[in-house]
Amino acid sequence: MSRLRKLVDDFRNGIIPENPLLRLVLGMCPALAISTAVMNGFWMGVAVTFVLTGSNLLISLIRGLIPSRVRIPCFIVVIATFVTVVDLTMNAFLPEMHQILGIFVPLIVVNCIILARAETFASRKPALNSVVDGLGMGLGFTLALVIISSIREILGTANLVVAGWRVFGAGLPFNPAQVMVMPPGAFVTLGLIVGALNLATRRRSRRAACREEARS
Amino acid sequence: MKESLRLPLVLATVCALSAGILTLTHGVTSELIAARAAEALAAGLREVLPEAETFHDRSDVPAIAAFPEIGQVHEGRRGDAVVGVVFRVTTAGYGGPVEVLVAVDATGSVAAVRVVGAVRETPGLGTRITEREFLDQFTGTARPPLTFGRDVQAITGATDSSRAVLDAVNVGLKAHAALGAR
Amino acid sequence: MVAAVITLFVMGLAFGGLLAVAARKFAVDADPRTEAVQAALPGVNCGACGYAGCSAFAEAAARGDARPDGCPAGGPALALQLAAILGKKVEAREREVAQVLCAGSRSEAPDRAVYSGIPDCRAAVLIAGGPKGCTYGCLGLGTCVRVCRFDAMHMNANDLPEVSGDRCTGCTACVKACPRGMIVMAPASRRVHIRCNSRDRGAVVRKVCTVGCIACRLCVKECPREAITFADNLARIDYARCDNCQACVKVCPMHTIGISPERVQARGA
Amino acid sequence: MTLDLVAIVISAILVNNFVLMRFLGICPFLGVSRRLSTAMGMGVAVIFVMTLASAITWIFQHGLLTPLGLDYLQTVVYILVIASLVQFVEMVIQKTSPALYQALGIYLPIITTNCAILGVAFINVREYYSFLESSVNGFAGGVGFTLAIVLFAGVRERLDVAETPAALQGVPIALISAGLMSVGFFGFRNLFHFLFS
Repeated sequence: MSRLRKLVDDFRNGIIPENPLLRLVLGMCPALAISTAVMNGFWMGVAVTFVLTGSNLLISLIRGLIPSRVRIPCFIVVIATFVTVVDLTMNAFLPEMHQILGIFVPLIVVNCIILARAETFASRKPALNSVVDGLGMGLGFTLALVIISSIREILGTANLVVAGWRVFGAGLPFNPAQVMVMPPGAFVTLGLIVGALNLATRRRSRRAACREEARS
Repeated sequence: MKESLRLPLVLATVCALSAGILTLTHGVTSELIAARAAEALAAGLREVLPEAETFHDRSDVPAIAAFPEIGQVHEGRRGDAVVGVVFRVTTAGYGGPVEVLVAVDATGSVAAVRVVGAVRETPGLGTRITEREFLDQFTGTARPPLTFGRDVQAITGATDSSRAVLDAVNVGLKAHAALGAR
Repeated sequence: MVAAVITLFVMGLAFGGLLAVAARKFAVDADPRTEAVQAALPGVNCGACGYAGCSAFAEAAARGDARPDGCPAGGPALALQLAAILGKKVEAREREVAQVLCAGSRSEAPDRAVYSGIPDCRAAVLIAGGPKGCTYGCLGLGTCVRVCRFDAMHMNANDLPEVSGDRCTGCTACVKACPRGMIVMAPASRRVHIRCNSRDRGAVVRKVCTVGCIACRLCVKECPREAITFADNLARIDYARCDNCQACVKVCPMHTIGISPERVQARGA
Repeated sequence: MTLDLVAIVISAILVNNFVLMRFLGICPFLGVSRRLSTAMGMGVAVIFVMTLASAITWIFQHGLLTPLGLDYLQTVVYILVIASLVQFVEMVIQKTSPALYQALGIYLPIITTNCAILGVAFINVREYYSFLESSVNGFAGGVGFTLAIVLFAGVRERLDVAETPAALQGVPIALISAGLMSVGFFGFRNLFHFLFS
């Protein structure tokens, strides 16, 4: 029973407590660059999740065979292979999205989250836990990306395009702030979201501390 | 000696495995990519030059060499009469390259213009160059060089993107004139 | 197909060989503890810890400059692991807690100027040594409170920082932040502290503060275990020797020597 | 010919700055910019590695990948080249001159996972740059990165002293100030029209 509990914990871990983007603040390069539209954020999240889960699985399977001195280059090649697979399949099935995401699809290979998880987690844990952790981390990353890109898209274009369907029809009444879809908007949005999350956890921990104070 | 032999071997095998997997994937996906691209092109050509029944690739015509922006040239025919020529032109937009299909009919005036492929202009402003409202202004224009104000209205707040399409149409018209003179 | 496999195989061989040869020819001996920490680290060199990569962070952690949970990429699991590696060394000594060695608030040691600038001690100190009469005393602008990440420090009623012993984790952030160097680390169980940081002569101290150490050395003579050392007009307690007997507290004419509250239990590290 | 190079240099440093405009190399940009000295060390090391990486990846691309038609192996080959190159250079510097290693060498491992290095290699390929243009682009990209990180380090040292709301301290306020800096760099936007048209 505890093994299942452990798996669930590993999975849940990546989504809120250790959300890679908003908590550990890793892997920001793609997050800032392509989060101008919610579909971009979604597909980038899916690509990262696939690479993360795949590489975690393979790395935890072959972790015994790799001598430590050449560990980093081997892991990097494994991750690069999965990234190229995603790059090719996306080019075949989603050519437009592939062109929009541009060089940020191959750049997933240097994404700090993937190598970090491969190193701290996959190379030390059994395969199943690694896969579950990869999924959790990937989902957390996708969630964060979707949140950021929808905020930027709504504020920047007064509309939200989900799979071709314009959610707000002719567009929201306000005049869109074009800066939100430009680089400065990306920095500020991510900064404010991380700040809001800090505020929430700080308030929760302070409330927990007061409760504990009241009890002792 | 054993240690410094094992390291390269391990790395080499991992690389070789990776090469194997990727070649397989590439094999599968490259056919798909080619098929999809051909399909998209055919659809684009039909949309831009509906009257033409068949299209013949004329991209290797020497006169085209003078226009580096032109990637492909397709001559549209109904029966054996030339109905018009479609140029696939790539120009520099605000957010990156913009690919435009410029169809010029037999009389030398623009039949239709479409923006193809992904557009990385500023969402909400630049992306409006794909809308018919902007593109249909070009239909019927003839004598290059076309300019904003006289022949066509640019999209407010997206001058770079609008200019990319304007340049593409001008290139198409000049190329057609050069081809016609042949 | 074959071309791809061969090229990458050869490249892997070349680079693997290059690294192997380089590893042997350029071997450099590093201190084992740094090596232990580095092995535990993700080795991703993402820079999120503020250091230039994992090896820099490992050296800093081994030296004790960086904190065990300083690596966000590894998350709490790694922090515990690092604390275990480093902790084993730190735990040997008793847990240390920060102590503020100044009792001169605005009422005891009045300001000689009005300061209206960046509300931060480090900034205030830059302007003619700060607004306070005593140039060694606490400026009361709360930098240490702000720097403390464990909410263990608060400004008390008369504007002096107070440390809550059970929350303080001994991370020394406040010690580094205080421009006056007035906060020291003392074992948690010690309760007697000379609350003064002034090197001025007694006459000068009397002019600027009513509870400052006037270098009369009565406490040094009084202490049964010679736990109090005296240097450049200031008495300092050697916490290793002091056994909280409070003999010095009774004899100090200026009541500079204070007793911190009893309620300090040792908190599980 | 030289006009193209000047255009590349200005574009890489000012108009399309790698960090503030193209979002390449954000992790070290935020991570290592707490103090001016570390930021400067990081910047110089990035310039050195970006120039070297641009040159060598160009050679691998035009000497190996394109002739054999293995363009799909770009990602794997580039990252393998960069990772091994950096690890090798780090070992050489660590052994030959510990002083230089203390100043610059410690930044080298962090550079392998820096998006800017791999990013510049891909940009060089997609823009069909020649060998000289690629190296210049790499060098200018490094200088742009250094300019951004050094300016940002100055800003962050001020931030430590300034009074920021508790929840925003650390990364959030750094991100927001980076956003404002990026607005500043927008001023160079039509530098090209001014200079070249």
